[in-house]
Amino acid sequence: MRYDVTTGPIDARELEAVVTHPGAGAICTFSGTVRDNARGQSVTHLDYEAYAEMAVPQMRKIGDEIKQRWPAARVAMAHRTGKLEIGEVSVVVSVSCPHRHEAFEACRWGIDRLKESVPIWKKEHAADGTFWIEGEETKPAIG
Amino acid sequence: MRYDVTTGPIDARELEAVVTHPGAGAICTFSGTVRDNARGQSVTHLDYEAYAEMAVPQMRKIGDEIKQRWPAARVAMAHRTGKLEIGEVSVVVSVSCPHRHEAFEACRWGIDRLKESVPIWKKEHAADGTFWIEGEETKPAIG
Amino acid sequence: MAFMAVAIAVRVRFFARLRELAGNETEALQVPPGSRLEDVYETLRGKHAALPLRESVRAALNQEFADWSTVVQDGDEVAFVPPVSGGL
Amino acid sequence: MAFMAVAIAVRVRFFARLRELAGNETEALQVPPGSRLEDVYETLRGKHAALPLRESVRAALNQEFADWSTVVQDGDEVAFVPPVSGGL
Repeated sequence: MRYDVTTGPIDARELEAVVTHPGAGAICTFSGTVRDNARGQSVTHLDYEAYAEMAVPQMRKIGDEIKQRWPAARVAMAHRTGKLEIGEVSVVVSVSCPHRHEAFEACRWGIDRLKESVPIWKKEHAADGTFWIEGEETKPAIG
Repeated sequence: MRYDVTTGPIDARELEAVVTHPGAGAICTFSGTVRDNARGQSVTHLDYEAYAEMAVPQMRKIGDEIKQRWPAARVAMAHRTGKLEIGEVSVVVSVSCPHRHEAFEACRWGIDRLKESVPIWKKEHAADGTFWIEGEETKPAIG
Repeated sequence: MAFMAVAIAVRVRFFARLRELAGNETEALQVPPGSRLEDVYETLRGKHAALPLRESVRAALNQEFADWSTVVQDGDEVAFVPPVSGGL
Repeated sequence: MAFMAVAIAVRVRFFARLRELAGNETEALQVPPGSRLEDVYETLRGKHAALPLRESVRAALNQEFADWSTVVQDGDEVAFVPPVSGGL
Protein backbone atom coordinates (compact mmCIF):
# COMPACT_ATOMS: atom_id res chain seq x y z
CA MET A 1 0.00 0.00 0.00
CA ARG A 2 1.23 3.49 -0.67
CA TYR A 3 -0.28 6.89 0.02
CA ASP A 4 1.51 10.04 -1.08
CA VAL A 5 0.99 13.77 -1.20
CA THR A 6 3.73 15.11 -3.42
CA THR A 7 4.76 18.30 -5.20
CA GLY A 8 6.38 16.42 -8.09
CA PRO A 9 4.84 14.56 -11.03
CA ILE A 10 3.01 11.31 -10.19
CA ASP A 11 4.19 8.16 -11.94
CA ALA A 12 1.11 5.92 -12.25
CA ARG A 13 3.33 2.96 -13.18
CA GLU A 14 5.03 3.18 -9.78
CA LEU A 15 1.66 2.91 -8.05
CA GLU A 16 0.70 -0.02 -10.26
CA ALA A 17 3.99 -1.72 -9.34
CA VAL A 18 2.98 -1.38 -5.67
CA VAL A 19 -0.42 -3.06 -6.16
CA THR A 20 0.45 -5.79 -8.66
CA HIS A 21 1.21 -9.29 -7.34
CA PRO A 22 0.97 -12.89 -8.61
CA GLY A 23 -2.60 -13.34 -7.31
CA ALA A 24 -3.92 -10.17 -8.99
CA GLY A 25 -5.50 -10.49 -12.41
CA ALA A 26 -6.88 -6.98 -12.78
CA ILE A 27 -5.52 -3.50 -12.12
CA CYS A 28 -7.72 -0.44 -12.46
CA THR A 29 -5.88 2.88 -12.41
CA PHE A 30 -7.67 6.19 -12.36
CA SER A 31 -5.81 9.41 -13.21
CA GLY A 32 -7.28 12.86 -12.81
CA THR A 33 -5.85 15.46 -15.17
CA VAL A 34 -6.14 19.23 -15.33
CA ARG A 35 -8.82 20.23 -17.84
CA ASP A 36 -8.57 23.40 -19.91
CA ASN A 37 -12.11 24.45 -19.02
CA ALA A 38 -14.58 24.66 -16.15
CA ARG A 39 -17.98 26.31 -15.78
CA GLY A 40 -17.79 27.24 -19.46
CA GLN A 41 -14.63 29.27 -18.86
CA SER A 42 -11.12 28.51 -20.05
CA VAL A 43 -8.73 27.51 -17.27
CA THR A 44 -5.06 28.47 -17.42
CA HIS A 45 -3.73 26.43 -14.49
CA LEU A 46 -4.57 25.15 -11.02
CA ASP A 47 -3.07 25.24 -7.54
CA TYR A 48 -3.74 22.38 -5.16
CA GLU A 49 -3.25 22.88 -1.45
CA ALA A 50 -3.22 19.99 1.04
CA TYR A 51 -3.34 19.50 4.77
CA ALA A 52 -0.70 16.86 4.16
CA GLU A 53 -0.36 15.55 7.73
CA MET A 54 -4.07 14.73 7.62
CA ALA A 55 -4.44 13.90 3.93
CA VAL A 56 -2.10 10.92 3.99
CA PRO A 57 -3.86 9.27 6.98
CA GLN A 58 -7.23 9.94 5.32
CA MET A 59 -6.00 8.19 2.19
CA ARG A 60 -4.79 5.26 4.31
CA LYS A 61 -8.24 5.10 5.91
CA ILE A 62 -9.83 4.87 2.45
CA GLY A 63 -7.39 2.10 1.54
CA ASP A 64 -8.35 0.23 4.72
CA GLU A 65 -12.04 0.66 3.92
CA ILE A 66 -11.45 -0.72 0.42
CA LYS A 67 -9.74 -3.77 1.91
CA GLN A 68 -12.70 -4.32 4.23
CA ARG A 69 -15.09 -4.23 1.28
CA TRP A 70 -12.87 -6.06 -1.20
CA PRO A 71 -10.53 -8.18 0.96
CA ALA A 72 -8.22 -9.22 -1.89
CA ALA A 73 -7.67 -5.62 -3.06
CA ARG A 74 -4.34 -3.80 -2.92
CA VAL A 75 -4.42 -0.03 -3.10
CA ALA A 76 -2.10 2.90 -3.85
CA MET A 77 -2.99 6.60 -4.07
CA ALA A 78 -1.09 9.78 -4.75
CA HIS A 79 -2.15 13.41 -5.00
CA ARG A 80 0.00 16.20 -6.34
CA THR A 81 0.01 19.71 -4.82
CA GLY A 82 1.25 23.10 -5.97
CA LYS A 83 0.88 24.58 -9.42
CA LEU A 84 -0.38 22.22 -12.12
CA GLU A 85 -0.56 23.00 -15.82
CA ILE A 86 -3.30 21.85 -18.23
CA GLY A 87 -3.00 18.13 -18.91
CA GLU A 88 -0.89 17.36 -15.85
CA VAL A 89 -1.95 14.54 -13.54
CA SER A 90 -3.32 15.71 -10.17
CA VAL A 91 -4.35 12.39 -8.63
CA VAL A 92 -3.87 8.68 -9.23
CA VAL A 93 -5.75 5.81 -7.56
CA SER A 94 -4.64 2.28 -8.47
CA VAL A 95 -6.33 -0.90 -7.21
CA SER A 96 -5.56 -4.52 -7.98
CA CYS A 97 -8.01 -7.39 -7.45
CA PRO A 98 -8.22 -10.99 -8.65
CA HIS A 99 -11.08 -10.11 -11.04
CA ARG A 100 -11.88 -7.11 -13.15
CA HIS A 101 -15.28 -5.96 -11.97
CA GLU A 102 -14.18 -5.67 -8.36
CA ALA A 103 -11.06 -3.75 -9.50
CA PHE A 104 -13.25 -1.19 -11.28
CA GLU A 105 -15.67 -0.91 -8.37
CA ALA A 106 -12.98 -0.59 -5.70
CA CYS A 107 -11.01 2.01 -7.70
CA ARG A 108 -14.09 4.09 -8.37
CA TRP A 109 -15.11 3.89 -4.74
CA GLY A 110 -11.59 5.03 -3.82
CA ILE A 111 -11.59 8.17 -5.98
CA ASP A 112 -15.18 8.99 -4.94
CA ARG A 113 -14.21 8.79 -1.24
CA LEU A 114 -11.00 10.73 -1.83
CA LYS A 115 -13.00 13.59 -3.31
CA GLU A 116 -15.25 13.61 -0.23
CA SER A 117 -12.84 13.16 2.64
CA VAL A 118 -9.22 13.97 1.84
CA PRO A 119 -8.30 17.53 2.88
CA ILE A 120 -7.02 18.91 -0.41
CA TRP A 121 -8.33 22.01 -2.17
CA LYS A 122 -8.29 23.25 -5.72
CA LYS A 123 -7.72 26.87 -6.70
CA GLU A 124 -8.71 27.51 -10.28
CA HIS A 125 -7.04 30.19 -12.37
CA ALA A 126 -9.55 30.88 -15.13
CA ALA A 127 -10.32 33.50 -17.76
CA ASP A 128 -12.91 35.07 -15.43
CA GLY A 129 -10.76 35.16 -12.29
CA THR A 130 -9.24 32.99 -9.58
CA PHE A 131 -11.52 30.74 -7.56
CA TRP A 132 -11.40 28.28 -4.72
CA ILE A 133 -13.47 25.18 -5.41
CA GLU A 134 -15.29 24.07 -2.26
CA GLY A 135 -17.15 20.84 -2.89
CA GLU A 136 -19.69 21.79 -5.57
CA GLU A 137 -19.25 25.53 -4.97
CA THR A 138 -16.94 28.05 -6.61
CA LYS A 139 -15.80 31.02 -4.53
CA PRO A 140 -13.60 33.96 -5.49
CA ALA A 141 -10.08 33.75 -4.09
CA ILE A 142 -8.53 36.62 -2.17
CA GLY A 143 -4.80 35.92 -2.18
CA MET B 1 -7.04 6.19 -30.97
CA ARG B 2 -4.72 3.22 -31.03
CA TYR B 3 -5.40 -0.51 -31.30
CA ASP B 4 -2.52 -2.97 -31.11
CA VAL B 5 -1.91 -6.68 -31.02
CA THR B 6 1.73 -7.08 -30.07
CA THR B 7 4.20 -9.76 -28.98
CA GLY B 8 6.17 -7.34 -26.80
CA PRO B 9 5.38 -5.83 -23.40
CA ILE B 10 2.56 -3.27 -23.32
CA ASP B 11 3.37 0.19 -21.96
CA ALA B 12 0.14 1.49 -20.40
CA ARG B 13 1.62 5.00 -20.21
CA GLU B 14 1.95 5.07 -24.01
CA LEU B 15 -1.76 4.30 -24.33
CA GLU B 16 -2.60 6.98 -21.77
CA ALA B 17 -0.49 9.46 -23.75
CA VAL B 18 -2.67 8.66 -26.79
CA VAL B 19 -5.97 9.34 -24.98
CA THR B 20 -5.03 12.34 -22.84
CA HIS B 21 -5.82 15.84 -24.14
CA PRO B 22 -6.55 19.28 -22.69
CA GLY B 23 -10.31 18.66 -22.52
CA ALA B 24 -9.97 15.35 -20.66
CA GLY B 25 -10.18 15.40 -16.88
CA ALA B 26 -10.30 11.67 -16.21
CA ILE B 27 -8.39 8.69 -17.52
CA CYS B 28 -9.35 5.16 -16.56
CA THR B 29 -6.82 2.49 -17.46
CA PHE B 30 -7.51 -1.20 -17.04
CA SER B 31 -4.64 -3.71 -17.10
CA GLY B 32 -5.14 -7.46 -17.12
CA THR B 33 -2.26 -9.42 -15.61
CA VAL B 34 -1.43 -13.12 -15.56
CA ARG B 35 -2.58 -14.69 -12.29
CA ASP B 36 -0.70 -17.54 -10.65
CA ASN B 37 -3.88 -19.58 -10.20
CA ALA B 38 -7.09 -20.62 -11.97
CA ARG B 39 -9.78 -23.19 -11.14
CA GLY B 40 -7.97 -23.80 -7.83
CA GLN B 41 -4.83 -24.90 -9.69
CA SER B 42 -1.49 -23.12 -9.86
CA VAL B 43 -0.70 -21.66 -13.26
CA THR B 44 2.88 -21.57 -14.54
CA HIS B 45 2.41 -19.40 -17.64
CA LEU B 46 0.01 -18.60 -20.49
CA ASP B 47 0.08 -18.44 -24.25
CA TYR B 48 -2.20 -16.04 -26.06
CA GLU B 49 -3.03 -16.59 -29.72
CA ALA B 50 -4.73 -13.94 -31.85
CA TYR B 51 -6.35 -13.69 -35.25
CA ALA B 52 -4.51 -10.40 -35.51
CA GLU B 53 -5.92 -9.25 -38.88
CA MET B 54 -9.38 -9.48 -37.34
CA ALA B 55 -8.55 -8.58 -33.73
CA VAL B 56 -7.35 -5.07 -34.51
CA PRO B 57 -10.47 -4.15 -36.53
CA GLN B 58 -12.65 -5.65 -33.78
CA MET B 59 -10.88 -3.44 -31.23
CA ARG B 60 -11.41 -0.42 -33.48
CA LYS B 61 -15.11 -1.32 -33.69
CA ILE B 62 -15.29 -1.36 -29.87
CA GLY B 63 -13.57 2.03 -29.77
CA ASP B 64 -16.11 3.39 -32.27
CA GLU B 65 -18.98 1.98 -30.18
CA ILE B 66 -17.52 3.68 -27.08
CA LYS B 67 -17.42 6.99 -28.94
CA GLN B 68 -21.05 6.56 -29.95
CA ARG B 69 -22.07 5.99 -26.33
CA TRP B 70 -19.65 8.50 -24.74
CA PRO B 71 -18.99 11.06 -27.52
CA ALA B 72 -16.16 12.83 -25.68
CA ALA B 73 -14.25 9.62 -24.99
CA ARG B 74 -10.86 8.78 -26.45
CA VAL B 75 -9.80 5.15 -26.48
CA ALA B 76 -6.65 3.04 -26.80
CA MET B 77 -6.33 -0.74 -26.47
CA ALA B 78 -3.51 -3.23 -26.73
CA HIS B 79 -3.36 -7.00 -26.30
CA ARG B 80 -0.18 -9.00 -26.03
CA THR B 81 0.24 -12.44 -27.62
CA GLY B 82 2.71 -15.29 -27.22
CA LYS B 83 4.10 -16.63 -23.96
CA LEU B 84 3.31 -14.56 -20.85
CA GLU B 85 4.74 -15.17 -17.40
CA ILE B 86 2.90 -14.68 -14.09
CA GLY B 87 2.38 -10.99 -13.37
CA GLU B 88 2.89 -9.83 -16.95
CA VAL B 89 0.31 -7.56 -18.54
CA SER B 90 -1.83 -9.25 -21.21
CA VAL B 91 -4.23 -6.43 -22.04
CA VAL B 92 -4.62 -2.69 -21.47
CA VAL B 93 -7.70 -0.55 -22.17
CA SER B 94 -7.35 3.18 -21.55
CA VAL B 95 -10.20 5.69 -21.91
CA SER B 96 -10.24 9.43 -21.28
CA CYS B 97 -13.41 11.45 -20.70
CA PRO B 98 -14.15 14.92 -19.33
CA HIS B 99 -15.54 13.40 -16.09
CA ARG B 100 -14.63 10.41 -14.01
CA HIS B 101 -17.78 8.31 -13.89
CA GLU B 102 -18.05 8.14 -17.65
CA ALA B 103 -14.35 7.24 -17.87
CA PHE B 104 -14.90 4.26 -15.53
CA GLU B 105 -18.04 3.17 -17.35
CA ALA B 106 -16.56 3.47 -20.83
CA CYS B 107 -13.36 1.64 -19.86
CA ARG B 108 -15.26 -1.18 -18.21
CA TRP B 109 -17.56 -1.46 -21.17
CA GLY B 110 -14.47 -1.65 -23.40
CA ILE B 111 -12.80 -4.54 -21.60
CA ASP B 112 -16.13 -6.39 -21.27
CA ARG B 113 -16.70 -6.12 -25.03
CA LEU B 114 -13.10 -7.05 -25.79
CA LYS B 115 -13.52 -10.27 -23.84
CA GLU B 116 -16.67 -11.10 -25.85
CA SER B 117 -15.75 -10.14 -29.37
CA VAL B 118 -12.01 -9.86 -30.03
CA PRO B 119 -10.59 -13.08 -31.54
CA ILE B 120 -7.85 -13.87 -29.05
CA TRP B 121 -7.50 -17.12 -27.10
CA LYS B 122 -5.79 -18.08 -23.89
CA LYS B 123 -3.89 -21.36 -23.39
CA GLU B 124 -3.28 -22.03 -19.74
CA HIS B 125 -0.27 -24.04 -18.58
CA ALA B 126 -1.27 -25.25 -15.11
CA ALA B 127 -0.27 -27.83 -12.52
CA ASP B 128 -2.98 -30.18 -13.83
CA GLY B 129 -2.23 -29.84 -17.54
CA THR B 130 -2.49 -27.49 -20.49
CA PHE B 131 -5.88 -26.09 -21.40
CA TRP B 132 -7.52 -23.84 -23.93
CA ILE B 133 -9.94 -21.40 -22.36
CA GLU B 134 -13.05 -21.03 -24.52
CA GLY B 135 -15.35 -18.39 -23.05
CA GLU B 136 -16.34 -19.86 -19.68
CA GLU B 137 -15.13 -23.34 -20.60
CA THR B 138 -11.77 -25.05 -20.11
CA LYS B 139 -10.74 -27.71 -22.61
CA PRO B 140 -7.61 -29.87 -22.69
CA ALA B 141 -5.08 -28.76 -25.30
CA ILE B 142 -3.63 -31.18 -27.81
CA GLY B 143 -0.48 -29.50 -29.11
CA MET C 1 -17.76 -17.04 -74.40
CA ALA C 2 -19.75 -17.63 -71.23
CA PHE C 3 -17.95 -19.49 -68.44
CA MET C 4 -19.63 -21.33 -65.58
CA ALA C 5 -17.41 -21.85 -62.50
CA VAL C 6 -17.63 -25.37 -61.14
CA ALA C 7 -15.75 -24.49 -57.95
CA ILE C 8 -14.68 -21.44 -56.03
CA ALA C 9 -11.52 -21.18 -53.97
CA VAL C 10 -11.52 -19.99 -50.36
CA ARG C 11 -8.71 -19.64 -47.88
CA VAL C 12 -9.52 -21.31 -44.56
CA ARG C 13 -7.92 -20.37 -41.26
CA PHE C 14 -8.19 -22.20 -37.95
CA PHE C 15 -7.31 -20.73 -34.57
CA ALA C 16 -6.51 -21.95 -31.06
CA ARG C 17 -7.95 -25.38 -30.20
CA LEU C 18 -9.53 -25.67 -33.65
CA ARG C 19 -6.13 -25.16 -35.20
CA GLU C 20 -4.79 -28.01 -33.08
CA LEU C 21 -7.76 -30.25 -33.90
CA ALA C 22 -7.54 -29.54 -37.63
CA GLY C 23 -3.78 -30.01 -37.56
CA ASN C 24 -3.54 -26.99 -39.84
CA GLU C 25 -3.47 -23.23 -39.48
CA THR C 26 -4.26 -22.36 -43.09
CA GLU C 27 -5.84 -24.42 -45.82
CA ALA C 28 -6.88 -23.78 -49.42
CA LEU C 29 -10.26 -25.28 -50.23
CA GLN C 30 -12.44 -25.59 -53.35
CA VAL C 31 -16.18 -25.63 -52.80
CA PRO C 32 -19.16 -25.48 -55.20
CA PRO C 33 -20.55 -22.03 -56.06
CA GLY C 34 -23.34 -21.07 -53.65
CA SER C 35 -21.72 -22.83 -50.68
CA ARG C 36 -22.54 -21.34 -47.33
CA LEU C 37 -20.18 -21.11 -44.36
CA GLU C 38 -21.90 -24.13 -42.81
CA ASP C 39 -21.22 -26.14 -45.97
CA VAL C 40 -17.56 -25.13 -45.90
CA TYR C 41 -17.28 -26.21 -42.27
CA GLU C 42 -18.99 -29.57 -42.90
CA THR C 43 -16.65 -30.21 -45.83
CA LEU C 44 -13.72 -29.54 -43.50
CA ARG C 45 -15.19 -31.84 -40.82
CA GLY C 46 -15.21 -34.55 -43.47
CA LYS C 47 -11.46 -34.03 -43.93
CA HIS C 48 -10.57 -33.45 -40.24
CA ALA C 49 -12.69 -35.78 -38.13
CA ALA C 50 -11.51 -34.24 -34.85
CA LEU C 51 -13.19 -30.88 -35.58
CA PRO C 52 -16.06 -30.25 -33.13
CA LEU C 53 -19.74 -29.81 -33.92
CA ARG C 54 -20.66 -26.38 -35.28
CA GLU C 55 -22.49 -25.46 -32.05
CA SER C 56 -19.22 -24.66 -30.27
CA VAL C 57 -17.64 -22.80 -33.20
CA ARG C 58 -18.01 -19.32 -34.70
CA ALA C 59 -17.38 -18.48 -38.32
CA ALA C 60 -15.77 -15.33 -39.65
CA LEU C 61 -15.81 -14.16 -43.24
CA ASN C 62 -13.14 -11.73 -44.41
CA GLN C 63 -12.27 -10.81 -40.80
CA GLU C 64 -15.83 -10.23 -39.60
CA PHE C 65 -18.00 -12.61 -37.60
CA ALA C 66 -20.66 -13.97 -39.97
CA ASP C 67 -23.80 -16.10 -39.91
CA TRP C 68 -23.41 -19.74 -40.87
CA SER C 69 -25.86 -19.19 -43.73
CA THR C 70 -23.67 -16.61 -45.48
CA VAL C 71 -22.66 -17.66 -49.01
CA VAL C 72 -18.92 -17.58 -49.68
CA GLN C 73 -17.33 -16.03 -52.75
CA ASP C 74 -14.21 -16.88 -54.68
CA GLY C 75 -11.16 -15.49 -52.90
CA ASP C 76 -12.84 -15.15 -49.48
CA GLU C 77 -10.94 -15.66 -46.25
CA VAL C 78 -12.95 -17.94 -44.01
CA ALA C 79 -12.01 -18.56 -40.36
CA PHE C 80 -13.36 -20.99 -37.81
CA VAL C 81 -12.74 -20.08 -34.21
CA PRO C 82 -13.68 -21.26 -30.71
CA PRO C 83 -15.31 -18.92 -28.15
CA VAL C 84 -12.81 -16.13 -27.49
CA SER C 85 -10.90 -15.79 -24.22
CA GLY C 86 -8.61 -12.79 -24.53
CA GLY C 87 -8.31 -10.18 -21.84
CA LEU C 88 -7.26 -11.56 -18.48
CA MET D 1 0.36 21.54 45.39
CA ALA D 2 -2.80 21.43 43.24
CA PHE D 3 -2.78 23.63 40.15
CA MET D 4 -5.88 24.76 38.25
CA ALA D 5 -5.20 25.76 34.66
CA VAL D 6 -6.89 29.01 33.68
CA ALA D 7 -6.19 28.51 29.97
CA ILE D 8 -5.11 25.78 27.58
CA ALA D 9 -3.03 26.29 24.48
CA VAL D 10 -4.04 24.97 21.07
CA ARG D 11 -2.38 25.27 17.71
CA VAL D 12 -4.78 26.45 15.02
CA ARG D 13 -4.33 25.79 11.30
CA PHE D 14 -6.31 27.28 8.44
CA PHE D 15 -6.37 25.95 4.90
CA ALA D 16 -7.31 27.14 1.42
CA ARG D 17 -9.87 29.98 1.34
CA LEU D 18 -10.07 30.02 5.14
CA ARG D 19 -6.32 30.57 5.27
CA GLU D 20 -6.73 33.54 2.95
CA LEU D 21 -9.69 34.91 4.95
CA ALA D 22 -7.89 34.51 8.29
CA GLY D 23 -4.72 36.00 6.84
CA ASN D 24 -2.81 33.28 8.70
CA GLU D 25 -1.86 29.69 8.12
CA THR D 26 -0.96 28.85 11.74
CA GLU D 27 -1.92 30.53 14.97
CA ALA D 28 -1.31 29.83 18.67
CA LEU D 29 -4.43 30.37 20.76
CA GLN D 30 -5.27 30.25 24.48
CA VAL D 31 -8.81 29.20 25.38
CA PRO D 32 -10.52 28.38 28.70
CA PRO D 33 -10.46 24.71 29.82
CA GLY D 34 -13.57 22.91 28.60
CA SER D 35 -13.72 24.87 25.35
CA ARG D 36 -15.29 23.03 22.45
CA LEU D 37 -14.25 23.29 18.80
CA GLU D 38 -17.19 25.62 18.17
CA ASP D 39 -15.95 27.91 20.96
CA VAL D 40 -12.47 27.94 19.46
CA TYR D 41 -13.88 28.86 16.07
CA GLU D 42 -16.09 31.63 17.45
CA THR D 43 -13.09 33.05 19.33
CA LEU D 44 -11.20 33.12 16.05
CA ARG D 45 -14.12 34.75 14.24
CA GLY D 46 -13.88 37.49 16.86
CA LYS D 47 -10.26 38.06 15.83
CA HIS D 48 -10.70 37.55 12.05
CA ALA D 49 -13.99 39.10 11.02
CA ALA D 50 -13.74 37.74 7.45
CA LEU D 51 -14.03 34.09 8.55
CA PRO D 52 -17.31 32.56 7.35
CA LEU D 53 -20.15 31.15 9.42
CA ARG D 54 -19.52 27.71 10.84
CA GLU D 55 -22.10 26.13 8.50
CA SER D 56 -19.63 26.19 5.59
CA VAL D 57 -16.62 25.00 7.61
CA ARG D 58 -15.43 21.64 8.92
CA ALA D 59 -13.28 21.21 12.01
CA ALA D 60 -10.48 18.70 12.46
CA LEU D 61 -8.84 17.78 15.76
CA ASN D 62 -5.39 16.25 15.69
CA GLN D 63 -5.69 15.43 11.99
CA GLU D 64 -9.14 13.80 12.18
CA PHE D 65 -12.46 15.37 11.26
CA ALA D 66 -14.32 16.06 14.53
CA ASP D 67 -17.73 17.24 15.77
CA TRP D 68 -18.03 20.89 16.70
CA SER D 69 -18.97 19.85 20.25
CA THR D 70 -15.66 18.07 20.90
CA VAL D 71 -13.75 19.57 23.86
CA VAL D 72 -10.16 20.55 23.08
CA GLN D 73 -7.19 19.67 25.26
CA ASP D 74 -3.93 21.48 25.92
CA GLY D 75 -1.50 20.88 23.05
CA ASP D 76 -4.18 19.90 20.49
CA GLU D 77 -3.83 20.73 16.81
CA VAL D 78 -7.09 22.24 15.59
CA ALA D 79 -7.77 22.87 11.90
CA PHE D 80 -10.60 24.70 10.16
CA VAL D 81 -11.16 23.80 6.55
CA PRO D 82 -13.61 24.47 3.71
CA PRO D 83 -15.35 21.63 1.83
CA VAL D 84 -12.62 19.61 0.12
CA SER D 85 -12.05 19.63 -3.64
CA GLY D 86 -9.08 17.41 -4.38
CA GLY D 87 -9.12 14.82 -7.11
CA LEU D 88 -9.79 16.26 -10.51
